[in-house]
Amino acid sequence: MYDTLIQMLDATVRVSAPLILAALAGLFSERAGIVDISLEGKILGSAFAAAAASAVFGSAWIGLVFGIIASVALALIHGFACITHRGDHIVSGVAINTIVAGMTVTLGLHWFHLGGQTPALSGDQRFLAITLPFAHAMQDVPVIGQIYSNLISGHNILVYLAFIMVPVTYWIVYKTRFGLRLRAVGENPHAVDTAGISVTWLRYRAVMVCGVLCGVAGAYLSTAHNAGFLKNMSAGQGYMALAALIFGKWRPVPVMFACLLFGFLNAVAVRLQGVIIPGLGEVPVQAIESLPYVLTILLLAGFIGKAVGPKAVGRPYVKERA
Amino acid sequence: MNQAKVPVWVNIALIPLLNITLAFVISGLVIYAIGQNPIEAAGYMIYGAFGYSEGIGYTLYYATNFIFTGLAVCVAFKAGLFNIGGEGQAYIGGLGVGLVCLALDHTMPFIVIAPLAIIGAAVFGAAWAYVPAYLQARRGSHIVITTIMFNFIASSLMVYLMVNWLKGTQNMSLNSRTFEHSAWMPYLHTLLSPLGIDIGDSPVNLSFFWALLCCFGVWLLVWHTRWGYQLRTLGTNPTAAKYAGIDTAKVTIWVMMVSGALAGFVGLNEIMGVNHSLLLNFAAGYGFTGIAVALMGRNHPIGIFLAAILFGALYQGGAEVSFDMPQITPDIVVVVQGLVILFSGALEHMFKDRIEGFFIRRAAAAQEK
Amino acid sequence: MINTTIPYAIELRDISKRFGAVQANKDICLQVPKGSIHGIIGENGAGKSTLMSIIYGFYEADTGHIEVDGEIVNIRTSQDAIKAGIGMVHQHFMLVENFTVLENVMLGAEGGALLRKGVSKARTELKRLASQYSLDIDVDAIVEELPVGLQQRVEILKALYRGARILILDEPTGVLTPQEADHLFRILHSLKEKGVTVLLITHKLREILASTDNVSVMRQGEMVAHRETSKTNKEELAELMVGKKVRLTVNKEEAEPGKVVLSAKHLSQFDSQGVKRLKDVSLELRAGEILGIAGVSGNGQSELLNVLSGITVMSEGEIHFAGDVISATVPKTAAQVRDMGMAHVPEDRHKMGLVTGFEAYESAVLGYHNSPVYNGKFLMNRKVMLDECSTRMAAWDVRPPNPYLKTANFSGGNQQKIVIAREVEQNPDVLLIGQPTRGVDIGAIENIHEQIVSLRDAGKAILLVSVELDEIMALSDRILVMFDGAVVGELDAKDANERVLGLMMANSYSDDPRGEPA
Amino acid sequence: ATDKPAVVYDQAGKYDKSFNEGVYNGVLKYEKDTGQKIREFEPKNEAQVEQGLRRLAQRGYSPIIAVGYSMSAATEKVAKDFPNIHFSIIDSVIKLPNVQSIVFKEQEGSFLVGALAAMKSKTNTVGFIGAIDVPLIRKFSCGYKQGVKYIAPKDKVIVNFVGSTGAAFSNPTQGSELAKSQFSQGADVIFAAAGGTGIGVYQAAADAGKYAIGVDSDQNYLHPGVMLTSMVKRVDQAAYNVYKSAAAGGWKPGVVTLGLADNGVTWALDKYNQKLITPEMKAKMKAIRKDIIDGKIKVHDYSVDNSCNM
Ligand SMILES: Nc1ncnc2c1ncn2[C@@H]1O[C@H](COP(=O)(O)OP(=O)(O)OP(=O)(O)O)[C@@H](O)[C@H]1O
Ligand SMILES: Nc1ncnc2c1ncn2[C@@H]1O[C@H](COP(=O)(O)OP(=O)(O)OP(=O)(O)O)[C@@H](O)[C@H]1O
Ligand SMILES: [Mg+2]
Ligand SMILES: [Mg+2]
Repeated sequence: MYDTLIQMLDATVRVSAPLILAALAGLFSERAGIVDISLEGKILGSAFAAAAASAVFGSAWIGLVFGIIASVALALIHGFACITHRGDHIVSGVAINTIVAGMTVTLGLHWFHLGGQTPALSGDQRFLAITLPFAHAMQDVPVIGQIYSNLISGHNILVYLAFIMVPVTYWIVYKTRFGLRLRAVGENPHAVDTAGISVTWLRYRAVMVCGVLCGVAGAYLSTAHNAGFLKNMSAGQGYMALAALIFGKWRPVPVMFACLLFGFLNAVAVRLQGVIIPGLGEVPVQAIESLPYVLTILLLAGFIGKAVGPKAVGRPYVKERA
Repeated sequence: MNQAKVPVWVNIALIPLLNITLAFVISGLVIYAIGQNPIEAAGYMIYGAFGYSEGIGYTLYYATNFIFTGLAVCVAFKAGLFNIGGEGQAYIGGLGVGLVCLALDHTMPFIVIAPLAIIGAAVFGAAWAYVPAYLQARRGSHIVITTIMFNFIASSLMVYLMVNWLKGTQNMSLNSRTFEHSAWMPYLHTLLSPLGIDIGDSPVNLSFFWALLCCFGVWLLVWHTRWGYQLRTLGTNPTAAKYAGIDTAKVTIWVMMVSGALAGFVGLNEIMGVNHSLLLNFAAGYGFTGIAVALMGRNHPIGIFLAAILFGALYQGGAEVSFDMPQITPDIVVVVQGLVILFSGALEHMFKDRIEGFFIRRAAAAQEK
Repeated sequence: MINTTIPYAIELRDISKRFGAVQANKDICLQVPKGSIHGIIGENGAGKSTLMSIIYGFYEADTGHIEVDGEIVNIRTSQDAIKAGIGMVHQHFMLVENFTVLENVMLGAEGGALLRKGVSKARTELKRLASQYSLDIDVDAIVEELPVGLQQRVEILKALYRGARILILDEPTGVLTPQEADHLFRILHSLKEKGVTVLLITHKLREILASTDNVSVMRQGEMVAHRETSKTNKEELAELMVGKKVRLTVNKEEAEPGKVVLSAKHLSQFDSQGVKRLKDVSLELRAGEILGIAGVSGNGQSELLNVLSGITVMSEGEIHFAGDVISATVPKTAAQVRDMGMAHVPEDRHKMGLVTGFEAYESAVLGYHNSPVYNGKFLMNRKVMLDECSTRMAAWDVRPPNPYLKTANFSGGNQQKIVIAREVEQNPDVLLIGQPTRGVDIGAIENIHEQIVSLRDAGKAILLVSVELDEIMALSDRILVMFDGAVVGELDAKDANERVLGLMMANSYSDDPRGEPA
Repeated sequence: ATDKPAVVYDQAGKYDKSFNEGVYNGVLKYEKDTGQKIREFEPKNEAQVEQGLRRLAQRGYSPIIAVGYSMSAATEKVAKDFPNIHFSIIDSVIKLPNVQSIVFKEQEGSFLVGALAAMKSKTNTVGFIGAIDVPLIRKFSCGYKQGVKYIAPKDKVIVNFVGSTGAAFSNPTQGSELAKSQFSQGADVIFAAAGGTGIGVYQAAADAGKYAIGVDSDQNYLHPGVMLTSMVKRVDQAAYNVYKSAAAGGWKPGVVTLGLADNGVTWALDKYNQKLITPEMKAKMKAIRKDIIDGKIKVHDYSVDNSCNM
C-alpha cells in the first residue's frame, strides 16, 4: 500500500513537471496581461526542436537550447500579434497552435523522413534520471527512506528544475522590480505607462520568459520523459496547464499544487483501471479516464471559489481609455 | 467616429485581402522551402475550393460546421463568456441527433424526424453546456476550465456509449447501424437533380440552410431582442447589467445553453447529413476552429459566415492540394490554415491602422481645404 | 503681465494634437511661472485632459514644443516627463488597485532590481513627505480598499516621490468632500511654497478663484483667454468658458412636501467580506421634496442607493414603497423596483449607468429594455428607441445629438445627460440620484439642476446623494448626513451651511455649541 | 479493369509506426518491384475519407485499398456508387460485389505473443496497453490473455487503455506512464497495441530493463534486447497481394481472412530479439502455432460475440 502510494506520487511528479513549467510560463504571460492559449503550441514546438537538435548534435543540452529558442520565437510571434499589433490574444494563440501542429510534422518529414518523428534518442541525447547522494543507502530507512530514494531521488534534472522554478517564480513575481511591474501591467497597464515604464517592452519580456519556460517543458517531453518527438505529443498538456493556472488563481505555489493534483489524479486513474467495485462490477475504463476531469470540476465547484484573473488580461493596451 | 471617414470597401475588402495575401505569401515560402511549387499548389487549392460545383459543395459542407461552432462561440462571447467547449457540445449534440434517428428511422418519415433531430441536437448540446454554465453562474467555477474538462469527458462518454450500447453488430467498425433513408438529411445534389441541376456529388446538405437560418436567428436574437440586449449588456458591463436588474446568473446559463445548442447542430450536418450513422470523432476539431472563426468574423453572423466559408475553402482546397500534389502533405495544409488565422485574425491591425490612418488623414485634409 | 526675464516653469508653444478627425488641441500656447498655481478651465471636451497628457508624455503632440525652465525638452514618453520633473495626477487614477500604497508609489521608481532595499527607502521617504505636507496614509493598505480621497493622496505621493517640481492635477476635486478638497488645496499651497509649480484643471470656479494665481480658459481645443485670478470673477470665467452668459445659482421655490412615498426602516448591509457598510439607516422620502444625502464618499451612500434601488439585497431592515414591503426575506430585484416607479441615476456612469460599448440609443434604454414601449412581440423596436433617443438628445442638449454614436465617444457631461434624461423621462415617483454633476461643466450643471428641481415641483420624491456640498445645499429641502454607514444628522436646508455640514460629515459636530469639534 | 492502383490511409497517417505504415511498406515494396506508382491519399477528417475514395474512383483508380475499420462506412457508400471500381478494405467486412474485405485473425497472433510473454515473465505478471477501449483492440487483448493463460493459467494480466480521443494513438507520455504503473505492479512484459503511444511504452521498458512487445509491423529493431517480439500483422503483404493479384487480373471480391496459417499474422523473430528467445521457447512457440493452425487450440475471437469469455 505504502509502496503503491510512493509509486503514484512518483508518477505524479513525472507527469506534473511539464505542467508546472508550462503553467508557470502561462503565469508570467497572463500576469503581464497576455492570455496564452498557445502554451500547447510552444510545448509542441519546443519538443520538436529539442528532439531534432538533440538527435543531430547528440546532446540533450543542445536540444534544450534549441527547444527554448523555438519556443521563444513562437512567444515573440504571439507578442508581435498581441502587443505590437493589438491582435486578439486567443486568435493568435489558436493560430500558433495550428501552425506548430502542422509545421513540426512538415519539418520532421522533410529532415528525418521518419513520418514526422525524430529519430529515437538515447544516452546523452536524453536527460536521464539522477540518483541523489545516499539514495541507495537510505533505501531501507523506514518511511523517509522510501520517500527520499524513490520519490525525491531518481528524476531527471528538468524535473528538479521545474520544482525549483516554483520558489524562483514566487521570488521573481513578488520580490523583484520586474515582478512588481509584471503584476502591475496585467492589472492596469495605464498605471505602468504613466509611471514611465514601457508597457510594450515589459510585456515582451514577460512573453519571452513564458517562452523559455515552455521551451523547457517541451524539451522535457521529448528528451527526458520520452525519447524522441512524435506528432501532437503534447496531447493537450498546454490546455491542462492553462486550467491549472486558473485553478491556482495565477499564483505560483497554488498553481504548482493544481498541477500536482492533475498529475496525481492521472496517476490514480491509471491505477484504478480495471478495478472491480463490489456490487457494481468492473467500472468502465472510460469512467476512470474521466475521473480526473470530474474531480477537478467538483473541487473547483466545491472549494476554490471564484477565480479572478489579472484585470487587464486579454485586453490590448491602447493609450486612450476605453 | 473614426470609422466614418474610412470608405467601407477599405475595411471589408482591401484590408482582409491584404491580410490573406500575406498569409498566402508566407505559406508559399514554406511550400517553396520544402521544394514544391507554391503557385501550382495555390492553383489546386483555389480550384479545389471554388473551381467546380462539387468542390464548392465540399467547401459549403465544411463551412456549415464552422458556422455552427463559430456562432456558438460568438453568442457566448457576446455575453462575456469564453466557451472553449464547442468541441464536446458538438460531439454530444451529434449523439442527440443519432439517438433520435436510431429511434425513429424505421417508423417515422423525414418530416417528423428532421425537427426532432434538430431538437435532439439542441437539447443534448445545451445540456452539455448547462453544467459548466451552472457552475460558472452559481459557483464561480471558471468556464474555461470546466469546458476544457467537459470536452475530455464527452470523448470518454461517447466511446463508452458507442462500444457498449450503440455499436452496430455487423463488424469491427465503431459505427452505429446506418440509418434508414427517412433519417437522412437530403443532399443538395439530390434535391436539385430533379430540377435538372447537376452540382456533383458533394456532402453539402440541407443543414447548410439551417446554418444560414441560425446566422439570421443569432443576429436577431443577439441584436434585436431584449434577451440579446441583456446578454450584450452582461458581456460589456456586468455592473451595468446588475444595475439594469438583469438576472446575470440566469442569462449566463441560458446563453451557454444556446451556445451549446448551436455547437450541437454540427451533429446534424455530420451525423444526419453525411455519415448517416453515429460514430466517433466526427467533431474533429470543428469546435476549436470555431473560436478562430468567431473571432475572425468579429463576432458577427455575417463575419462568421464569411470566415466559415474561408475555413471551408481551406479545408476543401487543402484536401485537393494534397490529393493532386502528394508531397504537399495534410500537415502543410494545416500550416497554411494557421498562417491564415494568424495574419487575417491576430494580425488584422497590422495594415488596418496604417491604411485607416491614411484615409482619415486624407479625409481630414480634404475637409480643411 | 508676466515678467519675461524669469524662465517659466513650463511653457507650451503651438501645441496641436489631432485624434482622427477631431482636433483636440490647436496651436496652444501657455506660460506657467515657477512656483505658481495655474488653473485651466473649459467645457467638457475642450481639450484640457489631452493637453495635460501631452505635457506628461502620455500622448505625443503633432506639432509644437514644450520648454521646462526655459529649455526645450523632448517629451515623448512619461519617462521623459518624469525626468523633466513633471508629475501628474490623472482624472481617472492610474493606480494598480490590488497593490498596496507602497507598491503603487514604488512602481517605476523601485530603486534597484530587488524590491527589498527600495522598500525601506520608500517607507522613510513617504514618512518624510507625509509629515512635510500632511499627506498621512497607511502605506500598507490595499489601494482599492481606500476611499477615493486617499487614493488621490497616493497619486500625489507618487508624483512627489519621483521628485516632481511641476505637478499636474486633472479634475482632482471631483470626488472629494469640501474638507478633503480644502486639505488638498492646503497641500498644494505648501507645495507652492516649496517652489513646486501646480497646473490645476477643474470645473469648479470657486476653487479656481480661491486657490490659483493665474487661470487659462480653453474652448473647443483652443486657448481662448488668460487671466490673473485676482483680476477676474466667476461670471467672466463662466462666460469665457461657455461662450455665453451662465446663471450660477439654482432658482427654486419653497418645497411643498406631500405624503411619504418611500420609507426605509433600519436598513443594514454587509459586504462580501462581512463588513457592515450600512448601519441601521432609516429615512422617509416625501413627494415633492428633495432629500439630500451629504457625506464623504465611501460612508455608505453607495450601499444605500444600491439597497434602495434593489441592486443589492439588504441584510436587515425593510423598505416600504408603492404599497409593498421589501425586505431581506422578500427582496425585489432592480427591475421590479424600477417597475414600481423608482428611477435611479447611479453614482458612477461608466461602471453602472451606461454600457460604453453600446450605441447611444441602446444605452438610453438600459434598465427599461423590457418595457413594452421598446418591444414588439419578439423583437425590440429600434425605430421607437432611435426616435425617442433623438428627441431626448435634442431636449437635453446632448452633443453631438447622434443616437448612433458609441456611448464611449461622448464626453462625461454628455454621457451624464443621457443617463439623467433616461431616468427622469420615465416620470418616476421616486428618483434616486447619485453625484449628478460629477465632472460635468458648468453649462451642463445648470441644465441638470433645473431639471431636478422641476421634477420635484411636479410632485416627485427625490433622493440626492452628492459629495458636493454646494450642490446639496442648493438643491435639497432636507439634508441627511451619513458617516461610517449610519445617518449621523438631519438638517433642514435652511439651517445648513458648509461648516456645519462639513463637521457633521466628519462626525465631529455636536449640538452643544461649546463642544464644537469633538 | 485498367490497373491504376491507389490507397487511402486512415487518419493516423501512413507514418503511424504500425498499422498504416505496414500498408505503406507494402506499397513501397510493390512500387520498387514493379516500378509502378501507387496513388496515395491521407485524409485529415471523416469527410475527406469519403472524398478521397470518391475522387480516386472518379478518376478510375482501381483497385483502391481502404486502410482500417474506420473507413468502412465511407467505402461502402462509394463502392455502391462505383460498381466498376474494385475496393479492398482492411480490417472490416463489406458485402458488396466489388469489395474485397481483408480481415486478420489478430487473436491468433496475440495468442502467440501472449504465450511468449508468459514464458518470459519471471514475475508471473504481464501487461497489455491498448489505445482506446474499442472492439478491435479488445480482440488483441482477448487473444493475448488466452495465450498467457495457456502457458500459465495463474498469471496475472494487467490491462490498461490510454484514452478516448484520437490522441490516444500518439501519446507516448501517457504510454510510458501506463507502462511504469504496470511495471510497478509487477509486470515485466508489456504488449502495446496503441500505435505511436507504443513508443512510450517501449521506451519505458527500455529504461526499466523490462520487456515489451510491438504490434502490427515488426518493431523489434526499435529497442534490441528490450523488444521481446512483435505481433506482426502482415498488412504489407496483404496490400502487396491486392495490387499483385489485380495486376494479374486475379482480384476477387469477398472476405479474405488471414491468420497464422496464411502467415497473415505471426510473431517476429529476427536478429534483434534472437538473444531473448531460448531454443525451448522457440520450440514451444512452434508447437503452439501448429496447434492453432491445426485447430487443436481454439482461440476465441472477441468480435464473434463481443465478449472474452474463454
Ligand atoms: N483618445 C482619444 N481618441 C480620440 N479623440 C479623443 C481622444 N481623447 C480626446 N479626444 C478628443 O479630444 C477632445 C478633447 O478631449 P479632452 O479629454 O482633452 O477634453 P477635456 O477638456 O479634458 O474634457 P473634460 O472636461 O470632459 O475632461 C474631445 O472632444 C475628443 O473629441
Ligand atoms: N476612444 C475615444 N474615441 C473618440 N473620442 C473619445 C474617445 N475617448 C474619449 N473621447 C472623447 O474625449 C472627450 C472627453 O472624454 P472624457 O471621457 O475624457 O470626458 P470626461 O468628462 O473627462 O469624463 P468623466 O467626466 O467621466 O471623467 C469626449 O468628447 C469623447 O468624445
Ligand atoms: Mg478631461
Ligand atoms: Mg471630465
